[in-house]
Amino acid sequence: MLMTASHGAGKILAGGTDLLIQMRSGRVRPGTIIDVKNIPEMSTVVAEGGGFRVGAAVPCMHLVENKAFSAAWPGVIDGINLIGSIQVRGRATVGGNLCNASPAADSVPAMIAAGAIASVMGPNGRRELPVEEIPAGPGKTSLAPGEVVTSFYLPHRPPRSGDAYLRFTPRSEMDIAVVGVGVNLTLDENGVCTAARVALGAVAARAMLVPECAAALIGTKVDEAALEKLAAAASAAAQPIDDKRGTKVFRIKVSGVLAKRAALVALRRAKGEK
Amino acid sequence: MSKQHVSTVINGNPVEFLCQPQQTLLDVLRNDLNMTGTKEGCGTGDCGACSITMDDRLVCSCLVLGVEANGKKIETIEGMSSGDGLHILQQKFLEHAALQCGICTPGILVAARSLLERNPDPTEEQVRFWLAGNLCRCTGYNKIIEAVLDAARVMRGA
Amino acid sequence: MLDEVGKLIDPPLVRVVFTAGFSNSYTGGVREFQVRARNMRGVIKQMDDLFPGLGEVLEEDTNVSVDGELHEVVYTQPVYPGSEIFFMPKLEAG
Amino acid sequence: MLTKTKFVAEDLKVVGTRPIRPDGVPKVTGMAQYGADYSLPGMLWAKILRSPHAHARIRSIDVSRALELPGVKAIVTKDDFPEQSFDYIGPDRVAVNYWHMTRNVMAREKVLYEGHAVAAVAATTQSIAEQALALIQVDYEVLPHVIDVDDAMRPDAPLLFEDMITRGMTPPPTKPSNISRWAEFKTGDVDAAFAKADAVVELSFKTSPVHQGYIEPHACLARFGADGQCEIWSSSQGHFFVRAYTAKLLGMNLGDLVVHPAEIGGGFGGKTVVYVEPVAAALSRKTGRPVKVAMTREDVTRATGPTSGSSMTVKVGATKDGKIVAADAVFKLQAGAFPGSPVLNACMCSFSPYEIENVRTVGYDVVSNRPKAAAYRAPGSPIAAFAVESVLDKLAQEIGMDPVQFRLKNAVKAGSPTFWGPKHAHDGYAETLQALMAHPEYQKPLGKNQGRGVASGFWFNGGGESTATIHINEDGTVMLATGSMDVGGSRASMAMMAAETLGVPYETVRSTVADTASIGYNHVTGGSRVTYATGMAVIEACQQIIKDLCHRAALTWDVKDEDVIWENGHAKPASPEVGSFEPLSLKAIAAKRAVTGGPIVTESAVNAGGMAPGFASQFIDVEVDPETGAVKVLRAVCAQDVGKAIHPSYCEGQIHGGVVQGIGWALNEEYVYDKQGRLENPGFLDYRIPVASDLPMIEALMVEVPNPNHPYGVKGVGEANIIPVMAAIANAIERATGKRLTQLPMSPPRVLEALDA
Repeated sequence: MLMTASHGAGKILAGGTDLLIQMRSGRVRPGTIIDVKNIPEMSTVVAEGGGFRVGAAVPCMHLVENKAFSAAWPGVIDGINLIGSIQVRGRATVGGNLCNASPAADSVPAMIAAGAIASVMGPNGRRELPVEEIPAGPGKTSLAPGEVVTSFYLPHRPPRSGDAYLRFTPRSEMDIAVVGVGVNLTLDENGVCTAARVALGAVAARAMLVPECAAALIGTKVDEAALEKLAAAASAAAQPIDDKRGTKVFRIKVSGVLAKRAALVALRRAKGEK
Repeated sequence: MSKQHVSTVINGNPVEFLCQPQQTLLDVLRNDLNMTGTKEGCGTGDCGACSITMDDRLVCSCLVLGVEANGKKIETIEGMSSGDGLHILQQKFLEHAALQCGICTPGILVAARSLLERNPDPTEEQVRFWLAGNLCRCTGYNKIIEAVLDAARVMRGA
Repeated sequence: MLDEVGKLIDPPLVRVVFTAGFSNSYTGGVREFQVRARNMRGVIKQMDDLFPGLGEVLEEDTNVSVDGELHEVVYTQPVYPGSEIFFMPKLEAG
Repeated sequence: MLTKTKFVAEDLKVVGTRPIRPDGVPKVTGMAQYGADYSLPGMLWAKILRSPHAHARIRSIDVSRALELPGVKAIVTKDDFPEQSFDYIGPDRVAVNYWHMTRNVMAREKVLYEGHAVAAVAATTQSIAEQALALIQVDYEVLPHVIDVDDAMRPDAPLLFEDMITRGMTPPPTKPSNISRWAEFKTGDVDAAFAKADAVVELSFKTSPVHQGYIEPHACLARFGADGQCEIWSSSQGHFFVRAYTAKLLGMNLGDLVVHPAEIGGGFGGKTVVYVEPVAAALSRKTGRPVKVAMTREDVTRATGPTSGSSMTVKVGATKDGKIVAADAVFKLQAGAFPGSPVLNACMCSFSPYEIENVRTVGYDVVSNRPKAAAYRAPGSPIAAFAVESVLDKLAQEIGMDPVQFRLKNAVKAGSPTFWGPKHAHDGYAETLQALMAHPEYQKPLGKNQGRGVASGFWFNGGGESTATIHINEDGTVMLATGSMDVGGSRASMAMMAAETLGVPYETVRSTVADTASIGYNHVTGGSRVTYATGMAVIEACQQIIKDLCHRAALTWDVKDEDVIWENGHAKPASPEVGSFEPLSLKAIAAKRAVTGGPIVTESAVNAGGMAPGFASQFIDVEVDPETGAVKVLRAVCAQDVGKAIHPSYCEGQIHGGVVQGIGWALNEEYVYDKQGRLENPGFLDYRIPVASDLPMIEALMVEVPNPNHPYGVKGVGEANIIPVMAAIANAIERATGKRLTQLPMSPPRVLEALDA
């Protein structure tokens, strides 16, 4: 209601680690700032139907320190743990990371790979949609005016499942992804991949689910041949630009390299190896 | 915009202030409360010189609005040494010459204390990754890492 | 200067050298000179007599090395028989 | 003059130990005040309006609407600064030109880089000042711009100064250009010598400009009184040059301006320039109220002087037994908006570690639409060394010699000639190479995709004018003050040298930095000169105090002055014949100061000479990820001749800091400009300086070859350490991958491109 009342000049304040930088540079001049950190649904992590209901305004460090969630979704935690620095992660939230809609957001590829479903409240009630449908381009989301992402639902994990997120950055920390890859896969008892989701970040106008990458893994034992096909599919799917952080050629190649490496980490985790 | 009233606790002392809604907590600390120990290096959360803890959570005060401090417990560098003596970390930073110009030191000390509260026995790599958010241009980090590890040893009584 | 028996003896002969670039602009390309002086003041005065105005440049714009030891230009800096007095662009740094 | 005391290392009690610095507690408790930490009642806030264009003529500036905004108290533009005459004052290589300087502080006819200051507003609050900036209308005539040094030298390049004729060429060129200066240093016959070489390597290099990266943005507070007297609190690398430049730009007598040294949050050469002080003073003069100016990080990256970007070609020839016979180099350095890159330093330092008969180095100082270049740690030498040390590495490979042995065979020593000036008078280079070879890791083989690179560097180290004052307190404690701004612990080293010379405990010496009204002139803190030159002033002051103390003891004992000597903190009879008097401590003499003549004080000044150069040699191990081009530094072993380490911890700290700055310069730091010449990465996020998790522990090897011209053997330490780093990493990458990179930074996209080529 507050959002609609502010006629589009309203801005949601969760962690604020992107919003305050944009306000300081004058890129954004909000009429009203709406602090959502005290709304229960948005600020808690609860088990629900075998999966997890994660509040959109839960600070990253809160999630990283949640033992159950970290055990279930190590890949999502990989992504969250690369946002900014310890200080930034003390404030930044997964909801903010998604709705700021930077193509290079670190938690988004892992959340997409995990198959997370976003719950959105707006003037005409609540609706659910997969996370990958929310980013619409650099700084733009598909949300209607007045709509707010309140929480995410991460589904139950079948046995022998593993997820992972890797990114390329020139520095080991305090950096923005030049390339980001999230992989989530499930194996059957013979080690054959029965389900997979692969998402790329920072190599297109928005983070994206890449079905061709999943197809390269499903039905295989995620062997060298499958990994080569996965790498080729990732490089093919990438439509990067040259910008101050990386070149097109570099992003296309490294998308493939990281897809392979992330798949191997997810594979190890699916097999229960550390 | 009219100022908002905020009541908070800073370094154990109840503090009330008025601030503009868009005013950052860093700006309030330095320019309204004259607590200039917390430094501004960038204003965009990229250097860590303005690190404080809010409800024991390590954050950049340049990325927190003054109004968000309402009802919170803030700890800054000025609160790190109790009346009679320096905190072990402050003492070790001096002993190891872990600072040269010292502009990054307040932020790093607050961050290091926050680390040791969570992990009393960190490895070198854990210290390096925890402090990755605090930029230093003078020391090359060597002596900072050594001082934090040494302080951790003493605090563990090892 | 008086020797032990009080006889005025000539100041020692010293070698004055400039860098190629410096000599092109100030001493008509000649890089080496022989002058008689007891200290830097004497050297500068002799060179200024040969090239009027050069003294000011030597005092303001150069460092000098006496037998390889680098110095600021100070009048009282002693020079010794056969010393190599090398004037060069002032060494400054950030 | 300084009486030369031959120091003997063994009997030093304080020098060489690691005491806690006297100014440490305020810095670890947040009490220390830096440039932005000062405030005064009635203070106004100032913001600076900066040009959005890289190159434009200013037709007009309309401040009327901004002045009407409630809370705005004054606005200054170029009209508030007197015109300056156009001449180069002072030494050729670092001449100051006030005509340029006033334009760099506040644009006059043209803006010459994005971020160039055009106007400044003083208002009662920061937000009002900010809003006022948006109300100032500047009518720009946008001009084509040029940034890269090679582009700026093209005949059709847009000219920053329509009348600039290259200096240093005889005969001078007829056509104006962006080349402000040409210089050549040569010895022997280079072209003939190449014929005698068995192996010749010639490579071209390009390096990006890089910023000093100090964490504290420039800031100051100025208070101009109605009586024309002004005080400034500013963080800089020398409050005396701040006073000199500010007074000149405002047309004031030096005596009317007092500059107080705030603590400085890093400088590395970048704070030897005035940006905000003249603006704050001009606004304070106009409003009669204190004015604070503080730059943002974006201002610092966009509008303050980095060191030059460069384009270089180096050609070296050697015989197969490893003797370098010929060296020829061209260095083209970006000066930025106004003339004054460190190109002469680059030309002189390039081959200085090596004894070569035939050498020619040519330098070009080239202006371009970027902030005026400022000093950055041994300015010019690291740029030249990246090229020279890479070529020497390739040459050593071609004649099949170990890179350290190859350098050792040509290493200069005391007596070796230089190609730019007098012969060397000091050893120290070979010793740094021997330290590397003695290191246990040097011979150890490395793994897959790993490589070890070797490189060396030379730096002059500075001397110059310094002043120190000492007064003995009534209780015998010592008040020591110098005029040298202390960035990295020099208050500690000064106190140590004083305590050693006076023979008193270190804790009884209080060491401070005095403002410009309280002490004689001090040259800038830079050029690795403070411990050397200001140290000499401190020691001379101590010797004068000792003479006074002996005189007072002589009075007390009714003996002649020369019958009294000073030994570990006490006046003693020179010999038994003088008398069997109890030695008098400093404390005892101080207690009787009134009857023996009054307060015990002295001020002594030096124009220090006899400084020895700084040599550094390093080997760096890296691992290259073949699939992403990422370079990880595994080990950095850095030997440097420190003469005699007064405070070893701070010497090590200088080496650690310089090497890590070099690693950032080598791998990640660069400016990214868009088509309009606007900076795309003005903050600490995308201008990537190394973070703690990027680095191993740096190993500093302090090689001590004492300098006989200094009572404690001191040599400058601050700068030589950054010089070899970029070349050492380039050489390591070549050993790891077989690819020779010749462009800085060696970022992952560039390494990957080379790997896939």
